[in-house]
Order: sequence, then structure tokens, then C-alpha cells
Amino acid sequence: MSDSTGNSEAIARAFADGPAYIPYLAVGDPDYDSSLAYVEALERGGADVIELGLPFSEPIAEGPTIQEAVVRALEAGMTPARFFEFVEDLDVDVPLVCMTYYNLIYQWGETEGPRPFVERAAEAGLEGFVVPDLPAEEADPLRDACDEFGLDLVFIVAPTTAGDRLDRIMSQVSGYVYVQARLGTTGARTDVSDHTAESLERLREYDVPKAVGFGISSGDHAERIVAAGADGIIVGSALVDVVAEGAAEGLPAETVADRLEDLSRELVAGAERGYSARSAVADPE
Amino acid sequence: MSDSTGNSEAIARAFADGPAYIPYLAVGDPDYDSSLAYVEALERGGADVIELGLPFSEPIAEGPTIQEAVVRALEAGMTPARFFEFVEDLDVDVPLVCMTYYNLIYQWGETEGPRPFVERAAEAGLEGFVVPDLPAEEADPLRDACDEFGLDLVFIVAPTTAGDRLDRIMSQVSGYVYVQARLGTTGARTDVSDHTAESLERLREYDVPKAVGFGISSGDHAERIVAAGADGIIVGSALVDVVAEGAAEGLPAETVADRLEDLSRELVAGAERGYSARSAVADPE
Amino acid sequence: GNFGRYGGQYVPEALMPAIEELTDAYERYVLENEDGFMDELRRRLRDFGGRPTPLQHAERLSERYDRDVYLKREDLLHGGAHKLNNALGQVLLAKYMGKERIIAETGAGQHGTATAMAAAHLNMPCEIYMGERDINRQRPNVFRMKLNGAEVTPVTAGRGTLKEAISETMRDWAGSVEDTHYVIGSVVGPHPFPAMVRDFQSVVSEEARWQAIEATGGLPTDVVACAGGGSNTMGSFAAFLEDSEVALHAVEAGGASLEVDEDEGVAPHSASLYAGEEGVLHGARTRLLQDSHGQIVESHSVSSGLDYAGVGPQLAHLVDEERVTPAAVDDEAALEAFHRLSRTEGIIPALESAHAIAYLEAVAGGDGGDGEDDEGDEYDADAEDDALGDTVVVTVSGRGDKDLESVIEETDRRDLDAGPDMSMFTGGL
Amino acid sequence: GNFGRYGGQYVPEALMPAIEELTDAYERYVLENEDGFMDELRRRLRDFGGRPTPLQHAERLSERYDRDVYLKREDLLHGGAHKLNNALGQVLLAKYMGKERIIAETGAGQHGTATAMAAAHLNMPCEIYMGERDINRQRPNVFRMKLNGAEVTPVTAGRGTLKEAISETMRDWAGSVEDTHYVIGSVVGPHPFPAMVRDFQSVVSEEARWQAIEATGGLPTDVVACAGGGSNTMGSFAAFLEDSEVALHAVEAGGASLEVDEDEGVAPHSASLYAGEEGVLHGARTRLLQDSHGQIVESHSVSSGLDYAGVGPQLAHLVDEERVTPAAVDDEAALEAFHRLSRTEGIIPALESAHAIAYLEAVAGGDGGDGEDDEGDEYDADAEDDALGDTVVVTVSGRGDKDLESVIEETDRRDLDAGPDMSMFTGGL
Repeated sequence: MSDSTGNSEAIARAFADGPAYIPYLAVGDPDYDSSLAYVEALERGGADVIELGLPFSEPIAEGPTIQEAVVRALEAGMTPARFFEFVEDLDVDVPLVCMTYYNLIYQWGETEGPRPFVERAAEAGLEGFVVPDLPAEEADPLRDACDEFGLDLVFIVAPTTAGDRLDRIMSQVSGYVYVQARLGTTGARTDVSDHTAESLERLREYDVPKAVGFGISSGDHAERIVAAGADGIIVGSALVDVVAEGAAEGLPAETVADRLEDLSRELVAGAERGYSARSAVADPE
Repeated sequence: MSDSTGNSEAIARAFADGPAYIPYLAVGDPDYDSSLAYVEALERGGADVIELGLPFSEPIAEGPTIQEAVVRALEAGMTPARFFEFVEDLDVDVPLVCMTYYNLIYQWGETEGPRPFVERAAEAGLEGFVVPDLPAEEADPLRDACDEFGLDLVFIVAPTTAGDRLDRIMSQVSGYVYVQARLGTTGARTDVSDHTAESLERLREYDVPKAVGFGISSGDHAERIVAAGADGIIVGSALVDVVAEGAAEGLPAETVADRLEDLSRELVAGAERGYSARSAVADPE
Repeated sequence: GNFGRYGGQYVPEALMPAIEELTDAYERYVLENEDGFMDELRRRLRDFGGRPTPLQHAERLSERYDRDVYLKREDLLHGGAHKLNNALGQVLLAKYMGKERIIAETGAGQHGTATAMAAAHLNMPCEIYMGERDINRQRPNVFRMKLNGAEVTPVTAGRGTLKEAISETMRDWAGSVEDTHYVIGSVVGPHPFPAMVRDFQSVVSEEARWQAIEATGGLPTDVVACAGGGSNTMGSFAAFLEDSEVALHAVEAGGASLEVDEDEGVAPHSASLYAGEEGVLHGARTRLLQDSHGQIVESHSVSSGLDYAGVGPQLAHLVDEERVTPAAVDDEAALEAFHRLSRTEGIIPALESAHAIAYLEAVAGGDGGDGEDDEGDEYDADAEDDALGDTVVVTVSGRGDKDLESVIEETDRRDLDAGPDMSMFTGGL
Repeated sequence: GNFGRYGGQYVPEALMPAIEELTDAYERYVLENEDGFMDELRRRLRDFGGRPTPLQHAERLSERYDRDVYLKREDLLHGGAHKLNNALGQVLLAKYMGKERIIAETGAGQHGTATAMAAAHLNMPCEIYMGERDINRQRPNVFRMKLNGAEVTPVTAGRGTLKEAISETMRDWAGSVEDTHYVIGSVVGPHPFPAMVRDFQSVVSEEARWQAIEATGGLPTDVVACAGGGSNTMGSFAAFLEDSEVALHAVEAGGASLEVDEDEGVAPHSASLYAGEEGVLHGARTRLLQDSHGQIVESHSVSSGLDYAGVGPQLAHLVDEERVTPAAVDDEAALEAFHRLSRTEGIIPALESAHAIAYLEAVAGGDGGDGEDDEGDEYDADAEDDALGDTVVVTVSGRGDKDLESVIEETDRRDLDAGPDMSMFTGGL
């Protein structure tokens, strides 16, 4: 894989050997300390990059699972400032990407625009951003700030994205492209969409890691997605479900962390099976 | 007093010496037998003419007291046919006038119009009609039938009736004119309207007995009305109140009949006081 | 004051002078436009009322019935029904006559709310008599009247419904005629009310007539309107009376059945044109529902606005003359039509108006449209197919917001297929 | 797609192709009238909707405020509010675009009912997302939508109100963009919605402009409209934007107070123009109500239709440019205005519209009229007397039938003198 499109060397390295496992959790869900333990469990489970959700009050791109995680985190007092402290408190070695909505980025700091937020993110040690409500058309200011501070700006490509739009997005993206596996919002599914192979086919010519997300909840899913050509898998709702269950049942944080680690291992194993299968096909002789 | 305007000699005679007392009751209120006893009590109390109300389902000219009497009588099964039987069953010597609404008169019998009803009324021994929803303009057919069978058709003159309308009514009236003491509907009052003297003044030139009704409930009222020049007093709601009270309290019919007789005596006495006073004024020497 | 054998002035003497005064005012202001009365009324109906209301081509009904169906949209008039045409006319007339107070009776509250609105608009004190039972059933309308500044006086006598409210209003008027005008809500009562209310409502057909000509190049073949007291009916027909080629259909409430229960004094319908007999009620000789003795029976309809034992004398006359064809549509057909118009045209009609819509289904239904309401194919679509011509104007006399509770209750009670799943509403709104 | 610094398309990538397709359709059909789209829309707004709505001279308000007050009567539009102008436009556009399904979100139900009506009229399947709590509070509107054949899907997430319904509708659209059109109910959201909804609503001011010229011989001095999301506001202002001599007043819901409670994440008002700050919400950069971190706070108003944390980006721009003057009117003043218009003009306005009426009282009240609401004479009537000129157009954006329950509760809770004796209604209707 090439790292030529990215600002972050850490992210580029994450895709360097074999499929990347990119888990997501909402930060502060259900509380600050548990959330720290959970994110650290993801690393133990094999995470190559971790997407940290900074909760926003109107998460329009999320499905019900992550929406409820966001509500829990906000009710527990999560704010952008606490989010940066959280990142600083985390004891993990993998690159961290902030996933949030544009208004929080825009409002940070005294001066206008996204630059202060990016500066603070860089200082906290974040390596990139995913901003679901910021299409390429509106992204210039954030992209400029990211370039200034050496962070990646990840864009989402949907099954409906094609032609000029795809070119425009791919000319803006850095780090990796987030390939949306199907239409709709985030959320674990029991099936994996046929769109994935099509989308990866459309993206084949672009020289940037392709991480597929939306609906991946099991090792089998991961296997099929990677076998179809993905450079990485992004998993959010399936992990948030584990956190939600822990919160609902009042389980000890260690138990939940262990489950997150176990599910991560399953996903990583699946992804590796898929990668092997693909290698086998790719090298038929 | 002259009897030249009437068909019924009995009614003419009722006004012949001194003021006439004309009580009203709804027939069949609260039941057939009690109602017979009550009407007979009125005669004992000094009635000169009795107005018998044939209950109609939409008594638009009545106040609440008589409206409720009508409802009681209808619920007890009163019909026009039973009404005529009632008249035939009555053991009284004074002339009887039927007070009802035009639809009942109009619907009786096989042929169209009021004639069959009037024929049956004559056969039962009635001497006249008061029809509150039949103004002079619509009265020709009924007046013709009354003339044919020798019954009187009493008209109501309101405080608002004047000029041409008054002439028209007075040219149609027979028996007596019902002078409405005040605007509004029937109902006992504690005061007697000033309209009465004015109305009697307006009617002075017409040579027909003038009976005043609407609101007379005591001997004092009767006295003042007659003193003002009335040839008779019509009393309804005050008597119906006695019946209603008896029905509500479950009193024996004899008790109620006695009370009706007593109230009648009070009214007659009052009327006679008024008549004496008027005679005194009329003959100052 | 007469229409053939019907009409007249069967009222207590005390009211006659007021009625003569009103007749005079009607002739001068309404018929002769003295002091520009009618000009002012037309202007107010436009600016305050929202006239003209549209004549809308109903696309899916036209398809269903295989002819052009046009809806005269009185549901869009201020207040949500044709009632304001008359209420505004009478309150304005009372003002021209120098009256200082308005009274009216109301059953379900439609005429009361229209009168209260008109009185507020014209700054006239207003008192509305309403049966106590009706008050409890129609609280939103009571509240609207009070918001408009009207006094709402409960009538506790008898059953506490419309007939007692009429009696009570008559009583008030009998005592207050000198400064008070009684706004009668339909083409009923003594002359000049039937003629005057017709004239105030005839704006409906005056508009529909030119709108139909504008839309189709000619007159409609048929006009269909529901009939209770008949103000909507006469309003919808008046301008077409001289057009002998236009068939006029008065659709009454057939209720549950057209039989009368003499013992109970109840007619389970309100079809006085279709099934009533001549008599005298509320000041006029007309067709009405009565028992063999001449006592008025209690009428019934799923639609409170059609629930009246009498009908306008002119309408009775026009039926005798065969200028108007009476028809009756039962409660169930009216409910189905309510749901059909709501679902397929996006118009929630008053239950009154739904009777007129149901008439289309009764005489022209079953062949056109998407057939979603057809039950099997045993219905002989051609049987009465010539009952309606190819261009039908139907008056939507009012909107159905007022009827939502009744529709829930009545649809549920009958287990009708028509309409949406109502399971979440069966306890009421 | 931008209005100065505001506007844009801040939406998930999955929706961008649909938004590009919509932008193209907007430009062709709406702006260029391709295939006669706008002609058909105007015809349907006339025949189905009842346009033009009147511009009525309000006699008693004019007297009270000592200037000519004209009411633009959107309360007379089919459905009872201006909402249909937009809903019908978008559903028709969806039809022209070949879409096969309509979705929309609704809070109190006004936009949902308008969309359901439009979809029924145009025979399009329709699904409305509505928070579960709102469903329980607005059962009549839910029932009306169902009568019109719409599916009403409860949203149980979060508080079960408008914001969750918006999220859920976005989610549906993100998964169904290919055959589904999302009918946004106000001049908010990503381009082209703010421009397109404005264009559909601008019929209000196009009419009001010629009607004012016809009635007075010239342009009004002022136009006053309430502002929530801003569709009524932009509709009322659009045709006057170039008339620099016409002052434009956007009246927002001041709620109980203009302060924000950061701890609770609550603004006790909805005045995003008057008291909000720039940010990005629901697809557009605009002025909105947020805490110091950029989290959107919960807005509040006695009027559910104004209860929104954002506002249309063009309106935000027009305020920045000082072309539009923002103002806030609190709940109590709006309630008093509701009662005043009902009582003195015979028009029961939506609580939204009552805010615009209340603005007259705030800047011109206290000297004219019958003085019945004046409390003593300490009020300095001339203080702000030049805030309004001598000919004021106020848009009555909708009728108040939907608000009767709220009015009872809110009037009673405050012990307001305004309005009728409500003792019989304090338990609700």
C-alpha cells in the first residue's frame, strides 16, 4: 500500500501490512473511565487505527445504536475539551482519528473556523478526522488546517458516489477512504451488502487505502469484506452494542472491556482469513 | 260586555258578569287521572273558562315550566285522540278551550287541513282554540272551520302588536283576545309588566273581552291586572308549578287538587278586588 | 313567503313585528342592495371569508366514476364550512337594521361558531344557546365560540340538544325582539328566513356556475349537495334552478334505516325530503319527520349537521315539482366516502359533505377507479349509470376536522374496512 | 447555494447525489418552468389549495394601532396553514423527478399533515416520521395524516420529538435516496432546500404585493411575519426584498426568556435570529441556538411550529445585511395576541401567527382601539411609534384550531386576563 496520499505516517503504516482493523467507540460512553478502558481494550484486540467519536447533539448520519451512545456520553458530561483530555489520557500506541460533526469543529476556540480545533487535536495527539456531515464541497478550510498540522482528513464514499463527485472526493481525501458498504446510516447488520464489491471496484484506480464500514458485525462479515478487496474494516455499532449491553446490565467495566477485546479478535481473525483468501486468488499459481 | 264577536255563547257568558278567571293546565300532566282531578279542581276554584293544553313536542312559545309539563304529559302517553277522550271524561260545566300548536291540528284526520280536528273538538264539547304558532295571516282555514262548527278562535296580542297588525288580528278574533302581558314566553313572574296597561289602552276601542296572561302568579297580580282594565286573567305556569311540585314530591292527587283550588280562589279573589277598585274609579261619584 | 304549498310564518304573535321588520330589511338591503349592503357583504365574504372558493377537478374520483367530478370547496371558507356565508350576511343585516345584539342556537356547533366569528368580525355582542349535552360533546366548538367573544348559554331542558336550544333561542327572541336579531342557521323557519338564507348561500352556486363554464365550456350535467336543513343544498342549487338541463340531487342522511319507530318517537334517519310528510315546524309548513299524531320525532344521523327533523320549505317544493331529486345515503356509505375522499384526494370532508360524495359511489361506483373498495364483481355497475351525466359538481360543504372523534367511534363500531388502521385511536383523540 | 456566509450543503456523502439531482430538478422545473411545472403547481394551488388567499383589512386592529393593518390570510389555505404551498410544490416536483415515495418528518404535525394531503392529492405513497412523544401530544394530526393514507412512523429514540424525527428521516433518506424524496418543511437544510422552499412559499408575498397595491394604491410600509424555521417569513418577504422602502420584520418566539441554560442544554426560547450564533445544523450554516461547546440546545416556545433551534440561512443573511429586522415576542404576549385577534376580528390564529400580531401590540399598542387591554396609562405609546409605518401587512400563517388545547393550558397556567373565562376548559377539551 502507498502512503503517498496521507499526512499521517502512523495511519499510513497501519495499512502497510495486511488488512487494517479500525474500531469505533463514542468517547465517554457510558462514562469517562470505562470509556478509557474500552478504547484500550480495542488496541489489545488488534486495532490498527481507532476512530474516537466526539459526541454531537444531532448525529444525523448515525443509526440508533450510535445515536444512543452519543446521548449516554453527553449525559455523562462529555464535551470537546474533555474529549481532548481523554485522548491525552489514553494509553494506546495506534493512530487515533476523531469522528465528529462539523459544528463542534467550527465552534472551538476564539477565532472563526476549524483551525483552532485542528491545532488542539494535533496537540492532543490525534492523527486525523472523519466528519460525516462535511462533504468535499465544504471541506477546504478543514483540509487546509489538517494539512497545516499534519493530520489526515478521511472522506466517506457512498454507494451512490460516482463520476465527478468521486474524483472530487478522492482528490481531497487523505489517510484512507471510508467506503460506505451500503446506503443508510451506521448500524450492525446480519448481512453484508453487495454494494461493497461494486464500490471497491469503482475505487480500484485510486491509490489510497480503502476501509469499508457500515454494518460489519462479525468475523464472517470481515472475512467477506476483505476478501472483496478492502484494505481495512471499520466497525462501530457492533462494538457500541457491547458497551450498551454492559451499561444496561450494569456489568463491570473489565467484563465489557474483555468482550470488546474478544469481538475485536474475532473481527481481526476474519479480516485475516479474507486477506489470505484474496492473496490465494490473486496468486493463483 | 258584548258577546257579538264570538261563536260560543258559553264563552261570551263567562265574561258577562265580572272578571273571568281562565286557568290553564297541560292535559295528561303528570298522568291522565290526576289531570282529570286537577282540571275539575280548577272549576271548584272558580274558573270561568279553562284552557286545556294539548301537548306538542316542540312548544316554541312556552317557557320552561310549561315545556316540562308537556314533556311529562307526552311521556305519560298523551295523544290528540286521548285528549278528546279526556275532554269527554271531564265533569265540568265551564267552557273549555283547547290550546295547542298548529301541526297537531293540521295532521288530524284523513283529509287535509284543520277541519277534521275542529269537527272532533266540537263533538267533544270544546268551545274554542288558542294556537300560539298560528298568526292571523295563516289562520283562515282554521277560522273557517271554527265558524262552521261554532267554536271561537282566540288570538294573542303581544306588546309589540300595533297598527295594521292589530286591526287584522282583531278582525279575526272571536271569544276573547289573549293579551300578552309582556314580551317573552309563558312563565310565572314575581312582577307584572307595565306593558299591560298600555296594551289594554291600545285595545280599548275593540269590542271583545280582553283576557290578560303571561306571568300572573298571585292574587295581587290578578288584582292589579284587573284594576288596569282586564276583562279576565289567564293563569298557566303558576298552576303548572303546583302540578310539577306534586309530581316531584309524589304528593297524593287530592293534595295537589286542593292546592290548585286554593290558588284559584286566591286569584279569583284578587281579580274581584281589582274589579271593585276599577268600578270605584269608573264610578267616582 | 310561500313556495307552493310550503313556507309561511307560523310563529308566536310576539315575534311577528320583528319578522315583518326583517322582511322589510331583507327586501330593501338584500334584494335591492340599499345602502350598498350586498356590495359590502360580497367584499367581506371575499376579504374575511376567502371567497371565491375553488371549483376543483377531482382527478381520482373522476377516474373512479368515469366522468368529470368537480368539487365546490366550501370547506375552504373561513370557519371551515359554508355556514359563514349566511351568518355573515345576517349579522351584517342586523347591523344595518340597527340591532345591537345577536342570538343563535347551535347543535353540533357549526352554526354557532360561524355566527360567533361573524359577530366578532362585525363587533356585535353575541349569545349562543346550546344544549347542555351538545356542549359536553362539542367542547372544541364551545371553546372557539368563547374565543370569539360569544356568550355560550347551556340549555338544560329536555334532552339538552338542538331542539331545546331552538326553543330557548325562540324564548330569548320573544322577549328581546326589539334590539336583538336571531340568526337562523338554515333555510328553515318563518319567511323571510328560507328566502334570505338561500340568497346568502346562493353565492356558492353563482360561483360554481361560472367556474364550471370557465373550466368546461358549459354547464354541468348534475349538481349534488347534501341536505339537512338545506342551506348548503339551496346554496348549491339556487343559481342552477333556471337551467333546466342541470339535474339537481339533494342527498339526505339515511342514517341507520329509513323506518320510524313510533313508540320511541325516533326516526333513525334525517331524510325529511325523501321519507318525511307535510307539516308545520319551527315557523314553516314543510316536509318533516313526525309520527301519526303529528308529534315531531327525533331524527338521527352520523352527521350532526344533517340531524334535523325538518327541511327548508323551498326544497320541499322543488322536490314536489320534480326539479330536485331527493336521495338518501346511509351512515355506513357516508363513512366510507369520508375515508375515500380523505385518502384519494387529500381532502378530509365534513361527514355532512361525505353524504354527497357517497351518492356518487351509490349511483356511479364500482366500475371506474382502482377498484380497491370493490367487493367482488357482483355489483352491476351499469344499473343506475344514467343517474348522473358526464360533468358532476359536488359541494364539499365543510371540512371534517370537527368530525374526527365521531369518525373514529363510528368506523370502529362498524368494523368498516374503509379508512386507516385505527387501533391506536379507539379510545378517542 | 450560499447566502453570504450562510447556507451550503453539510450532509452525509450518501445524500449528496440525491441533493445534486434535486438541485438540477429545482433549476429546471422551478426556476425554468420546464414541462410547465410551475404552471401546474400554480393551478393546483388555486384549485386544490384555494389560492389566492385574501389580504384583509383588519378594522379593529387598524383602529387600535392607529394605522392600516392588513392580514394576509394563509390560515385559509387548504390544511389551515401556509405549509401546503411548499408541500404541494415538493411532492409535485418529486413526481416530475420520477420519485415513487415521499418521506417527511414532523414535530407538532403541521408539515406532516400538509405533506400527507399533498401526497394523497398527487397519489404518492407517503411516510411521516414523528417522535413518539409528539404523536401522543398531537393525536388529531396523526389521525389526519393516516386518513390521508400516510404511514406515520413513531420515533422512539431520545426524547421522541422533532429532532429525533429529523434524524430518523435523514436515516431513511440515506438508505432510500434512489426512489424517495424527502420533503423538508422549511427554508432550512442543505441547498437547494432553502432556495426551493422560499420559491414555493413566495406566492404568499407575490399575492400580498399586488393585493396591497390594489387595496391601497401602493406598497405597504411594513411586512410582519413570524419566524421559526422561516418558511412563512421568507414566503411573506420574498417579493418585497427588492422594494427597499418596505420594512421587513421577522418575529421570533421569545418563549419565557431569552437566556440559555447551559447546564440543562436548554434555551427557553426559539429566537435564533435575534439571539443565536453562527453554526452548522441540519445541512446548512446558519444562525442557531447552541451552547458554548457547539452542542445544539433544546429550544422552547408556546408555539410548537416556531420551536426550532435553527433558522433559514437566507433569513440569517438578510438580518446580517439589515434588510430584515429581527424581533422576539414572548409566550405571554403571543397568547394575549391570540385572544385579541380571536375576540376582535373573529379569526382564531395559530400560536405561531399570534407572535406576529403580538409584535403590533409591542411596538404600536396602547393608544388606539378601545383600550380594553390597557392597564392604566403609564405606557408611553409614542416610545416606539416610528417602528412601524402607516400600512402594515401581517401574515396570519395558519389557523389556531390545532392550538386550542395548548391555549387552554398556557392561558390557565399564567392566569392571563386575556381571553374568555376558561374555567370549564381547564381539564382540556
